[in-house]
Amino acid sequence: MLTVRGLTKTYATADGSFQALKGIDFDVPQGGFYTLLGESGCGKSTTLRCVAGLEEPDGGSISIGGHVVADVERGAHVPTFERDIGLVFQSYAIWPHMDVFANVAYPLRVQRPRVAAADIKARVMDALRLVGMESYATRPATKLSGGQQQRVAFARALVRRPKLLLLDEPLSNLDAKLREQMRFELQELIARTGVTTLYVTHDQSEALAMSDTVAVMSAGRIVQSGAPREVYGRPVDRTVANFLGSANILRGKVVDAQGGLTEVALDGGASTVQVPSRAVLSRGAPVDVIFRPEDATTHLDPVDGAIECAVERIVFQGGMSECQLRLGPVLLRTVVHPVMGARPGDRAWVAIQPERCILFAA
Amino acid sequence: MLTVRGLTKTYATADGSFQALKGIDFDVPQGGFYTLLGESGCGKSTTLRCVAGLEEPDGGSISIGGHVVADVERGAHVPTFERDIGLVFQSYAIWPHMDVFANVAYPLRVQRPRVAAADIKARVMDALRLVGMESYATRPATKLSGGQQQRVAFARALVRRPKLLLLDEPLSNLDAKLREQMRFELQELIARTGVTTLYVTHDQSEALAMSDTVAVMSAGRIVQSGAPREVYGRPVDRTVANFLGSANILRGKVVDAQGGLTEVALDGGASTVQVPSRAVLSRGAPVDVIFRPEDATTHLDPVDGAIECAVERIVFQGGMSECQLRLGPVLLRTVVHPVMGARPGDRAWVAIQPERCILFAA
Amino acid sequence: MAVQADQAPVVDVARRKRRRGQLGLAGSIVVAGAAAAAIYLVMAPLLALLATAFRGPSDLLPFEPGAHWTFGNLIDVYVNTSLVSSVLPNTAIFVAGSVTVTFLTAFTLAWLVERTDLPWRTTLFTAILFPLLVPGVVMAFAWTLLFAPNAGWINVALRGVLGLGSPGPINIFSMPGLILCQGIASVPFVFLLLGAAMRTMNPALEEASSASGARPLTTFLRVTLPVLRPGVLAPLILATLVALEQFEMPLIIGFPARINVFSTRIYFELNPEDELPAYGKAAAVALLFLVAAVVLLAIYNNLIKRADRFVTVTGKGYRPTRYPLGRWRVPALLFVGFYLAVGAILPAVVLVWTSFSGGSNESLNLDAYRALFADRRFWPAVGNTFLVAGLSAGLITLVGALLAWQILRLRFPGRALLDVVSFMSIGIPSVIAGFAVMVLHLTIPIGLYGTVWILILAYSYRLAVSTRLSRASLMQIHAELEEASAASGGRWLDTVRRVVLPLLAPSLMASFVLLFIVGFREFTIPMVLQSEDNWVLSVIMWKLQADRQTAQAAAVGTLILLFVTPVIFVLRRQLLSRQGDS
Amino acid sequence: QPAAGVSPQLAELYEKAKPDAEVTIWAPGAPSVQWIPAEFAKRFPAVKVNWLGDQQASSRLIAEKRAGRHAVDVWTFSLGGTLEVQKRGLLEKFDWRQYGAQDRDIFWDGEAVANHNYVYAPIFAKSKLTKEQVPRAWEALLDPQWNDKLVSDSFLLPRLGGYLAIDWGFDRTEKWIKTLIEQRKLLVATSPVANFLKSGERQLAVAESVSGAFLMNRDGLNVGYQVMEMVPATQFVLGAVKQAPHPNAGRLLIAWLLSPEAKMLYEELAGQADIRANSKSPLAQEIKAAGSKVIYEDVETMNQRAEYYRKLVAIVRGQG
Ligand SMILES: Nc1ncnc2c1ncn2[C@@H]1O[C@H](COP(=O)(O)OP(=O)(O)OP(=O)(O)O)[C@@H](O)[C@H]1O
Ligand SMILES: Nc1ncnc2c1ncn2[C@@H]1O[C@H](COP(=O)(O)OP(=O)(O)OP(=O)(O)O)[C@@H](O)[C@H]1O
Ligand SMILES: [Mg+2]
Ligand SMILES: [Mg+2]
Repeated sequence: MLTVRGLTKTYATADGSFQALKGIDFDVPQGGFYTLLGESGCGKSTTLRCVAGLEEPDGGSISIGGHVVADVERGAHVPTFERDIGLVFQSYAIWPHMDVFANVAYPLRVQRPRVAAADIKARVMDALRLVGMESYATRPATKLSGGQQQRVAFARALVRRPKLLLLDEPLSNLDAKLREQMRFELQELIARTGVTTLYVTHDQSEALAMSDTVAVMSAGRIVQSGAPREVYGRPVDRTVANFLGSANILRGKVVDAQGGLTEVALDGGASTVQVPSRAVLSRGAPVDVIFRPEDATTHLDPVDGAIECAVERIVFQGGMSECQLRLGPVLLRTVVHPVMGARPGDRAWVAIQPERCILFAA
Repeated sequence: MLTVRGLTKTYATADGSFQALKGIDFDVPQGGFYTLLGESGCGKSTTLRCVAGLEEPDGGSISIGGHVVADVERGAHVPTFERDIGLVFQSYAIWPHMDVFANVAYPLRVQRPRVAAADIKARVMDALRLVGMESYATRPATKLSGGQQQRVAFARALVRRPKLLLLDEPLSNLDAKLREQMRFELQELIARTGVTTLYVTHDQSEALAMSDTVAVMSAGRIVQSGAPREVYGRPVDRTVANFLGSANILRGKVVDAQGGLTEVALDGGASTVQVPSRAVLSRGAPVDVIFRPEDATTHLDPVDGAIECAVERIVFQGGMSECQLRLGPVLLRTVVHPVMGARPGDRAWVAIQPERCILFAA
Repeated sequence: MAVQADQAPVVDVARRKRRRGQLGLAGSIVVAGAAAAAIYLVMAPLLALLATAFRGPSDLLPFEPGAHWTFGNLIDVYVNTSLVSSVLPNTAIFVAGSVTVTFLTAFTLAWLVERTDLPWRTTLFTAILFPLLVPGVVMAFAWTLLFAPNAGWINVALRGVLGLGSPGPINIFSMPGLILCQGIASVPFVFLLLGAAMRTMNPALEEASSASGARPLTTFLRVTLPVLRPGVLAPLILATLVALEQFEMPLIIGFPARINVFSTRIYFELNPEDELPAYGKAAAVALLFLVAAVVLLAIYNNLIKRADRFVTVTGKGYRPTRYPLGRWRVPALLFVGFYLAVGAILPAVVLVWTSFSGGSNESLNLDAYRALFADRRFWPAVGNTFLVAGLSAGLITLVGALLAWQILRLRFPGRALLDVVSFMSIGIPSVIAGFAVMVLHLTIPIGLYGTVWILILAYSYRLAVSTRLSRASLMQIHAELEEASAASGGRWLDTVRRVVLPLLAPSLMASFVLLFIVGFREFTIPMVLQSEDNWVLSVIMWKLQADRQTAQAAAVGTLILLFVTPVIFVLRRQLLSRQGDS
Repeated sequence: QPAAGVSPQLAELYEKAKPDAEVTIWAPGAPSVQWIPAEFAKRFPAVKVNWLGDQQASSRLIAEKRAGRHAVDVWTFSLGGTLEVQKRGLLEKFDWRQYGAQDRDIFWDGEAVANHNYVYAPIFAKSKLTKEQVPRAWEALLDPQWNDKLVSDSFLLPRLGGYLAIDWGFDRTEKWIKTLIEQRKLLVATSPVANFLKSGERQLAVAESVSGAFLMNRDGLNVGYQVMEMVPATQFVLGAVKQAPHPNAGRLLIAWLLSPEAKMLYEELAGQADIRANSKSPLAQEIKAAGSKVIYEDVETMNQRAEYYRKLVAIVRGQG
């Protein structure tokens, strides 16, 4: 549906120029939900804006539903208003001089050939019903709460039934509670309409919860892309690992490596772990063993093969507690049941599930 | 240390008046960390601003460290600048026209009797060291990231060594990742200085993780206060239960009640549960049984006494997945390990831990 | 006027009003002083004016012995004269026409500079403000030289090209000529206001339209214009008031075409040529103006209120995207160039050339400057001009800023009234302000009449400029920045001195510079209040002109330009730096 | 010491005036007074002359008196322009005969004394017209050949009309002015007409004066004036202001300005002569030689003229 190839974009800035995109390639299949995830300034919005036609790329090509909308080499550039897209901004961009109905009706009203008024009315009400705002049709846009504005923005983006829906951090201006609620609503909505979606966010839990495919961007490049579980479970490097959820990092040395399993002696000499690894590492090479908090269990009694540490802090988080443990200079985080009666200073043993660890050359 | 009694406050608004505080009482002991938690508009900030002296209450009294700073009946009102407080805002309120040093030095510079310049220098550098910003002293305030601004705001609030530290949603403007990091830093810092703290937030996980005492506010009143685990585990009503983490609500009827245990037949006839309850309920009375996602286990095979439902959606969240299950009109949420191989539409059995359920008369 | 990126809605800031108790004694005195000054500077002249309208006979000063209460002035002015039959219709055509010209030009210019990738934008921004510096009399004189039907340079050139006979083809002495001249002269002011409005608009609103499938023109008509509406209509109303007030163009260009408008009518009542000024009648005419102004201001205030609400909070997604002009680049530059040529370059050239030649083609010399420097009135006038422009600009800026602060941040009875009073000042034409101050100080002689101090007082009624600018930037300054000072133990004066004023500095500077320019070229008020001891450059210029010393008058004009041109660069820096803050 | 050639009366006044050290004179415009300080200083070096030229001088004088400011010693203005000042009793009575004034020069019992005239005459640009091409009759200007060539000062045109109307009657004058403006496209200017003559925009300024031509030529314009068949002449007077800060110096200045020597200087340096009977002024001779009829401004016809003037102003301004 959406194909992006070799996309580059350089901005002229006060002090020279800045290459925001350094060659972006990706495909989103029909009906797919593709998320660009990355920290601020990595080029997510720029990519999305190139797809929308709001920025003109310096290189590469973009096609939507088989139509080439931008191809720098062939000098093709279809303006935004001729691209078959729906767009939702972080700032909602609800037009303050129109009421809810007029906002949503706008894409139909400017459509050529003209859409009959009765048709417009029906389709707008359908769209409003979709987002649960049908009773707000005559409300002025300035009298809406954040969540309501967000919904109107969706209705407006979807009322044309576009081929492609582009969302730029649509939830980041909302309260935590509302954000979570809207996340489900949004997902529901997209599932119901079956529209192909390109989603931009810097919130990893949004990306993991919603997407078919997550692409982690960094400094103008896609570093890794794949299904959420895959990217979460098999990050290609430390940065990705750390960006997607918290990661505990233990230093160690390779003791032995065979059959896809690498044996690592953790620094401090406490224990060794056998970790699956894709790369072949030479014996004695320093490595980082990375594991996620939920991939270890914490015990208050000695456990075979577990790492002994000191409890530093228990952070109560309602459903669970986070246990922070000190191991020399390293602070490990694990998840424990809130009823666990540990107190700061207690000894504790962390048992890692080696098969869920990830190994990187240090 | 801080004593608030019968605090009321009414705002004049365009259409009449609005009572933002309807009688607030609480005490914070020396060195305590007291959190006001509640949804937007419930009066948290108003309370904090009354304590700071930025708003004048209509009724009640406030004393800080034994000094009465406001007492409406006796007409006492100590202006803000004479109260011995430190204040950190959600917006940081770092003065953009000063550098980091000048920002932190300000409270000392306006102090009377004057503080010697050398003293100021030493104390500001101490404060900056405390927040790990000593190398940024000459950086202009506009060139700081959000987290750095936050740290400067703390240094500024603490440099006077105030008796009382007031924090109004200090973390809510930060990115998710940074927010978590700053949360620990902040807690560390407060522990180290031992200052008495009044904290305002609408983020339940912050409140649970940081406080000695959480007070849940709603519509200008404190609905419940206590240690985080107590408030989380024993909410006094549905609102509190729902506000602190997500809560599953099942309708049922009392079958039997004896010895602090109430037996409830859940609607739909599937099963009964025995729930501890404080109130004595008559047989046949309709009740709500409330349990938290983590207090139930989800099985893909029939389990004795478990409730049978249909999997509606599995939301991958990295460390764990949220399993949403349909039970007639109700959507239940449980926490499952991300590797659980359920798919939408599968049958599932939810086993509740009855002793962790809470009962409210419907 | 950039909107700060943090998401504090404007309402929230406005809602947080500080209690007066926090002010302390010093603070209360300062704040009350500012309020009193505002009332004195604005209300006193207004009341004097009202009284005058109802005192007669008209040629007596309102409180001179022999004067009494009467409706005679009103009857004379509104019942028996050509006011209704000719002045009002003429004024309507003139104002409507010139505001349209001003507006179309200013809007196009502002849009080109703020929203497109027009080359050399910063330089052009400065250049577009240039006509602000040129006194209206000089403009009119220059355009007469350029477009006079027989000998106007442009006409001569056109006749040469088109092979036509004299006179024509353009006759500046006509309603269209007058409209065009006034229209162009008012552009910079409106340009400034419109530019600010466009700068604060969230481009995502337009992008959303584009993404909805709307073509650029549709987007412009259905989104850009309506969203800008408050920001557009407000300058429109201000431009209307300015056009109503201006009388240099109608006098010099409109008079030969025998076009009488409101402002010239007041001027003639006050300068009847053969008799004493008809104070009462002038005040009676002015009353109508005030009513019109009050109505317009009421509308304006409404729009501004809505504009505050309209301020689109810009999240992180904000980026000032600019339309690529593409092949429209050259026409756009030509348009700007044409405006600059007519509005700035040619008048300046004519002015400088006249000052060196006396307007004849014989030889260029420094005679005019020599004569001018030898004129005993000249050097004191230079000093007076700087003194009066500087002090009044400073006074207005300070009082206006304090006033804006207390209106926004304090709750006290009469706040709304104070707001209206400070704002009313925009609706007072300077002829009336000068006249009212004169009446006031003739009625209560406290020894200021005839001194430079009376000029400073009279100039200082323009509070609205400062309150508006300060208010706009105070709204951007989160109240928490001030509260943080109090919570740090800062007293009110600490807060004002160390936090509020430094933060307001850019807009205070912009306000000061604008007012300085206005004060420097102010002509009406010092004409009305002139005496031996308070001549300023613009009055000298007028007198030299009236005494046929054209070259010397042009030399004064040239020097005024020279004195104020550096100031415009300061203004640009202030305005643009505030844009860059976001 | 006064310079040689100063009459004993003046010398005596000078002695009294010395302590005043300065004197201020107000006039309708700079040209008629700006020559005075230098010439006066040659004769009376101990007294410095300040001046102000302002068409609105009378309202300003009245306003300043009302505000309690007393800055003016000597008033010089047209008779009509002096009226409001005189009505308010701001001028001091004085017997000017002792300094050579004749009876016909004295107005209002000595509150004002006549000294020179402002003589109306059209001015033409010599580069475009010769004196012969300029008609000598006002009505000849109605000839269509003058289309788009005429200009006039908005202030002077109705005044000229006021004088002409005394001879012609109002209707004829009104028709004359209307025809000039509407058909001959006479340009009524509020800015100086000299600019229009200089730039070539117009060739002939209708309501102008001999002194105007004098000043324009001095400023480098090449213009001439034409003495018409009817010559309106405004009467300029001098008066001593009450409560003057320098009363003796004021009297000295007036007395000197009344002297034949000063009158000569007026004509030579400002182009303003006393043309009344017995005048030895060259201009007076020229007018006499041309056989023109002179219409003087005087107290008797003043009100009549002012009424005509007011009506004509409305026409000139387009309000008629
Ligand atoms: N118009 C522009 N001119 C110059 N630089 C720009 C422009 N737009 C973006 N950039 C720069 O390009 C880089 C990528 O910007 P982009 O907006 O795509 O980031 P992002 O990943 O969306 O970040 P965020 O999460 O903050 O929205 C940033 O460093 C930004 O500063
Ligand atoms: N100055 C004011 N004038 C009128 N109403 C006000 C004012 N300040 C606050 N309120 C109202 O009082 C109520 C409580 O406000 P407060 O700021 O204390 O809420 P909060 O709990 O801090 O909410 P939030 O989480 O949004 O900050 C709100 O309904 C608010 O609208
Ligand atoms: Mg972005
Ligand atoms: Mg709050």
